[in-house]
Amino acid sequence: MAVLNEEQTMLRDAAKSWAQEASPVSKLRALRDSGSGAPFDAAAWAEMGQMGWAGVIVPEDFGGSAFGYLSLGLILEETGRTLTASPLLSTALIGASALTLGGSDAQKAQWLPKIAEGAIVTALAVDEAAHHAPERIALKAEKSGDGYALTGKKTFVIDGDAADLLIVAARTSGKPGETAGITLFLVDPAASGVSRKHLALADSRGAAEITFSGAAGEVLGAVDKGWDVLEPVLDRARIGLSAEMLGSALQAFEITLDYLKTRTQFGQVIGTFQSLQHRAAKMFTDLETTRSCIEAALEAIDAGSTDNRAAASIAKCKASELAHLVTNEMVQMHGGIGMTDVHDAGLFLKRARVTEQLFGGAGYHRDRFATVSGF
Amino acid sequence: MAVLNEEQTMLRDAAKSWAQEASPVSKLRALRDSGSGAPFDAAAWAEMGQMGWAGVIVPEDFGGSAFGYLSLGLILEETGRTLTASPLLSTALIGASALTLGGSDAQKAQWLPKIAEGAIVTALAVDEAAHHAPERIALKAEKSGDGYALTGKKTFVIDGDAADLLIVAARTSGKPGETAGITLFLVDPAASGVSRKHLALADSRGAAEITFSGAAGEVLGAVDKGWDVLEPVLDRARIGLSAEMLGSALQAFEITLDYLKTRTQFGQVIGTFQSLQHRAAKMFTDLETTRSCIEAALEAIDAGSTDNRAAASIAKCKASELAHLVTNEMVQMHGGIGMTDVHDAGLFLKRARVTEQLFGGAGYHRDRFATVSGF
Amino acid sequence: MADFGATELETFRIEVRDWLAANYPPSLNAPMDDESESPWGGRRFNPTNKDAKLWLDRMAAKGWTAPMWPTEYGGGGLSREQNKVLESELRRIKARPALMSFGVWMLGPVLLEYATEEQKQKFLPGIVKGETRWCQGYSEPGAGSDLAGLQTRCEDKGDHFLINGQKVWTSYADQADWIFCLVRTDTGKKHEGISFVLFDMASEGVETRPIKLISGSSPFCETFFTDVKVPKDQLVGKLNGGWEIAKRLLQYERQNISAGGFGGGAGIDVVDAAKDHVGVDEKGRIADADLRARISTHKMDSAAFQLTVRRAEAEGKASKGPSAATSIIKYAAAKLNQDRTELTVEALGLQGLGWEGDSFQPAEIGALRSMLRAKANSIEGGTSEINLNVVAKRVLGLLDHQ
Amino acid sequence: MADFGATELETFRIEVRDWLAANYPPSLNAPMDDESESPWGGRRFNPTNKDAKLWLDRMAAKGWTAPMWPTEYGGGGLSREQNKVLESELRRIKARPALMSFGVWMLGPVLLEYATEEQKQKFLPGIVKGETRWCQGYSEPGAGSDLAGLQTRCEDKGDHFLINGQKVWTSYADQADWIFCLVRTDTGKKHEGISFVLFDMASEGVETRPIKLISGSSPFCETFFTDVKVPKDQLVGKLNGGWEIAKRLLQYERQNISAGGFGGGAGIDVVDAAKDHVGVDEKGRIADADLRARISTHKMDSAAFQLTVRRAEAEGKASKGPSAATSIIKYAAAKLNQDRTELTVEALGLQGLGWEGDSFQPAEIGALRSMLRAKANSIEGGTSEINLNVVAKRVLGLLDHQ
Repeated sequence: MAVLNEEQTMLRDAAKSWAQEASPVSKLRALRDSGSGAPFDAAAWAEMGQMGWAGVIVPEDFGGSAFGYLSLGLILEETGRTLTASPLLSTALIGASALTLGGSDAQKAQWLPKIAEGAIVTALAVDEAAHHAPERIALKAEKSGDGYALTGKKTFVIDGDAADLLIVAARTSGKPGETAGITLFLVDPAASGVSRKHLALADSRGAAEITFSGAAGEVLGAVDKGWDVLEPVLDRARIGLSAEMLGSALQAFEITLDYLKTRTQFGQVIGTFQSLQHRAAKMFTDLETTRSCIEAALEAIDAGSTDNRAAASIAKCKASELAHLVTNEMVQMHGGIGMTDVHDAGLFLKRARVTEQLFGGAGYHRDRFATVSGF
Repeated sequence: MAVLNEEQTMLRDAAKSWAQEASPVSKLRALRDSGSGAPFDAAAWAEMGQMGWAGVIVPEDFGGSAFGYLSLGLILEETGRTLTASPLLSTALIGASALTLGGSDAQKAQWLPKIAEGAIVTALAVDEAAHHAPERIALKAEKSGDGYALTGKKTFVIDGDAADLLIVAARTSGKPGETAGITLFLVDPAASGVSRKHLALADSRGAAEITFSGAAGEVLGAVDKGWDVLEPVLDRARIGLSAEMLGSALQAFEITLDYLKTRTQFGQVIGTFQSLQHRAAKMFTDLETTRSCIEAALEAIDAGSTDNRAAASIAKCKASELAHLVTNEMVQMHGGIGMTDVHDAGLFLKRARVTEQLFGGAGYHRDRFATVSGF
Repeated sequence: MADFGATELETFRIEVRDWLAANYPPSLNAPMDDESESPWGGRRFNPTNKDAKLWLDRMAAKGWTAPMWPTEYGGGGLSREQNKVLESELRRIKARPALMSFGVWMLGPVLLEYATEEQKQKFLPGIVKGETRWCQGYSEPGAGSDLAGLQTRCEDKGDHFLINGQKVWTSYADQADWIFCLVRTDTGKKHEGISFVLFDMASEGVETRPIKLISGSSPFCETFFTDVKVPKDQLVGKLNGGWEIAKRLLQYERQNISAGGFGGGAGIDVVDAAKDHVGVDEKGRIADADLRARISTHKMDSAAFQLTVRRAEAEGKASKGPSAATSIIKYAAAKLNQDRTELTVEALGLQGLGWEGDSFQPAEIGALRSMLRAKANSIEGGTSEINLNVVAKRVLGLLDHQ
Repeated sequence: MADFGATELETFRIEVRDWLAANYPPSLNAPMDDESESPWGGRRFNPTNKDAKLWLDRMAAKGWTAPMWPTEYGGGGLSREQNKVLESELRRIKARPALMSFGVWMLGPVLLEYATEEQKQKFLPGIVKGETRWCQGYSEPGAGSDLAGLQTRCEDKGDHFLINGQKVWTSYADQADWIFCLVRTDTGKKHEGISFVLFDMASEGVETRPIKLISGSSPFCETFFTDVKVPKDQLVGKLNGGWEIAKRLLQYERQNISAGGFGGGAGIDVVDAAKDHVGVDEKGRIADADLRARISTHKMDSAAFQLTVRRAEAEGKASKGPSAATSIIKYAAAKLNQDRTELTVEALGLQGLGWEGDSFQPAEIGALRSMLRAKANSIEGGTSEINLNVVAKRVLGLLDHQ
């Protein structure tokens, strides 16, 4: 755990007790079993908003607390522990980042206060296929009157079905694969020309496929220069998601560790078996080194670092590998009970697999890290 | 172990007792410490020749026994167990394969009987740089009178310093990277225009850098079509080397297993520690599955299979990974004593690292296997 | 069994081929309508396509649902070589299996070895014909890998046994007609207090409750026995001698896994998934080099596994006693299937993480559920940890921790 | 130690910079002529380039060879912040270390904590000045990880101790002036029968024999003690109280590893090796995609390790007690250095497997020998297995096997 100031410690403690008491894993299970298809519990999100969590990185001028990314990461870690479904990542981190980094004064004034109070949900619509590839954007935006009309399809848009505001990466020039020629747009999902379809993913959260047929978009940032905002926003998303994944992995590990300490086989507590001890110690090693990468990345953003590409790729790569390992070990070390739906292991495993892929998996980030490192 | 016929069983048993009694690891150590730079013990090679091992794959018409590749693989495995330095691979397998697959009747009649009786050493000169890349041949062969003159450099030629006959892959047309335009040549290393330099590798065996300056070469096989012989010969080399590596890995494993059964720490035989037990069991798993691949590949050649590319890449990839793992574990499980030069662990580890690279490492063959499998 | 030479085998091959041409229902060439057509047999077997039942009956009449069992119990009486011919001909026409059966795979072999003549006559023909669907009553709640710690009580009540207790992980107990069940007949001993009994799942006092898995399906049940009366002639082998039978049966179960590995080639191939969803470069290589290298490793491991199964079989057949390689097969098979299904999901990207709905192909949803299901491969029928212990101790000769 | 504010620290930085400009011998900017210039100090220190000795003497005079030790024992008396400034200024001019010393890294800190005032006065200044080179007498033949099983006898002979026994893995014993040594003073107990003594390696009855390693070098010795007389005032701490001191010293040893990991950035960088020997594609990527992915993983692990060291330090400094992260550092450092050196050798191809001769660059031969040397990283100073046991038991609270 990073060295925290008093503010951060209080925030972390508040997040921990709220998550454990008001939003345990059973809440996600109930949401899933309700069959409502709701991507998160609206009442819980309202509580998070009241506690000020939606405005943690929003500048004070726009109603936020400007505590910074490390602070937001602490909350994401704690809500990650209990697999809390909420638009904290999509809105409080991604939406707030995109508007802060790319928005005009007017756009900031219009949207950031709403984000800060938890009044709206935002969603970033980037990918158009099953694998993360933000530079392969094909969705077209064409001049139409004094605005733009968007045509094309986005998929796996996290919280896309609940969003009140879409931030859409579209192509205004160039061709898929090029980073130049991408422009970000604000789109009202209720406007004509936008249709949304819920995607039921394994993690029981909300994702959507969104079709745009000449939908009106308002430019966010500079035309054709969207990459200059999109890439830093994606890096923040990767780092924030990694913090959430760290929390989930830590919780999965601790549940497993408890099981190792209580379950007996052949007259022995299974945690006394050395092969399991060493596997647990290696997981702990990965947890600690991954934490260091994530916290350092969050701190770097707060310190004003402008190029967080390498830090984000390290964080997301290691978080993905960690999530994969720990959830597999969680099931294996629990044995049969871990295979049953009544146990939480499956929920941790399914959420892990989805988060591993979101914003690029371990392989994607190994490649990206090498590229940004010049090899 | 494959199901053997009587002939093969006798051959295997003979190889085992000869290697254990006449050629233990201490022989390699003595060869190394002699400082002579000799790549192998000439007297031992003479004994191998007398036992008929040099002619195991040579057709009967040319003085061999034509027992086949599985039989030769059994001998290589047994000599691999004791790290026996000999030209068995370079001559009895590679030289005999190249002449059998590519030679004219006259060339076969001239060389195969000599190979079969162990009277000569042959060496295949392929690579020109530190990484195996047989299609990147640049060494030039140009028409000169009624023959060819070779100009260029080969390196890491196994047994190249002791060879009486060189089989040289040269370029007669096309450019490095193309498989067409390669031609194989027989070259007398004592002829003018050939100079050799010994390369002292970590495994204390013989390898040479060979410079050709207009050296005379006799075409083996068809001009520009050398790849059609070279690739199958290399695949046989890879499979044969894998058999040797399997033997070395098996011996390293068994020495380590013995140590686990006798060494005590904290009042316990260390082989009772479950984490070491599981690591040993995983090594055993890799040994068994690797053995299956190698034996199947040897049997496939004997059965007349013409395309052994995938089989060779599987065998060499898995043998390389196995050698790497087992020798690392050998040192680690032995602790400090395994780090000392008086223990054999270092000899197994150094030989492993060289053989891992020869004819392509694990990464090379992962790539090649995928390519030949169509992905 | 006759020892056929090559010519006789070819004659047999032609007979099989002709018979299949005449008897394999053409309607079965289509994909299954639904799960009901999975030919598990038994009282409840009622496939949508009735030809699935016809095919079972025709094969059973030849004894080819248990091809190598003796003809006196309804089996096919084929030699090993003939059976290979039969299997290859069935593969050639891509025939659906006529019968899937724990009776054939697990129970039958131990009955042939341990049962009385009366028991063989009573139970084996029903297995061959697919009339009786069997389930396995081994695991108990909380016992996990320590199978011999089982607690289900079986008391001798003079003219019958009385069984009380609870089993778990009973495959398809809610679908089965009969159960082969390990029970405790002596509470004073551990391994020597276990017996092997058979009884009807329709007996009074038997209750089953399906267990929902993380994959969403419920192939297993919790099974409860309350004062279940069992005739004494349904004890197999000696009283308190069930542990030997239990272990032998587990060997058959593992051999069954050896034959095909877990999961086999079912579902989307990982290479196809990668080519479709990741794309290929100008040389036809999977565009993601990192993923390609890992798929290559997996495909090699898969080949190595198949070659090891084949080698172990050949070595076993060469009568050198069971090959040491067999000891690693269950462990390797589990890891292989887990790698395969994980790689497939990864290659599909988020499209491989759909739970339900028409945005996902059934094969894509199947890939996810197979990956989740495969997590049990290293737990069921002996955990990988137990398998590694066994290799370390029995094969490598390492000692128990003191 | 003074608590400097930012301005004071900047003043200090300027002082250091000026002093270095005046005192760092320019000839040391060249690469070392030979191994003799490695500044281990001691009686035998006789570098080819005499400026190496001059640099040691100048730094020692400031106490900056042990910057944070108290000035009364010759140390620099610097605060943690000042020390960081000093280190950063030394890095800035790429200064060679003035002194490499087990005395500074390991012995000194425990003397400061456990020694008598007389002992501190006697031994610490010699360490700071690099006059006395120390070696560590811990491991014994056959003991391996079970350090406390040591057998070297130390008998109380009234006016002196008499030491008989054998040590092994004594780093540079053949070069050292004095030894800090664990000895058995009570044979009836294990941990409570160990004492910590210091003595001169020139004492009668001390013999050293270098051990040749698989890497070809001999940094360690076997060390034999036959009736070695040791004055009783050279016992540190209490009689039979040496185990506590031994453990504390190991902590300093591990912290020392924490600071830099094994091997550090020495030698050929793996990326450079790969670019030179494997080549790059049209986008500047290492042409072997498989190797590139593994190098990428390693470089990320390396970054993660450095960040973890930094975090553990920050957490420790924030006085929350030692960070749990410190427990994994030795294990992670060993693995990292082994990965780094193996990847470098692999990237060099067969050029990285040259043992000697002018066909190979010294750096290439060095890469091979570093790889071989690195195998010991997971053995020396506590094996990785022991480290994992410690994490499992002390940090994770798992119990010993019964």
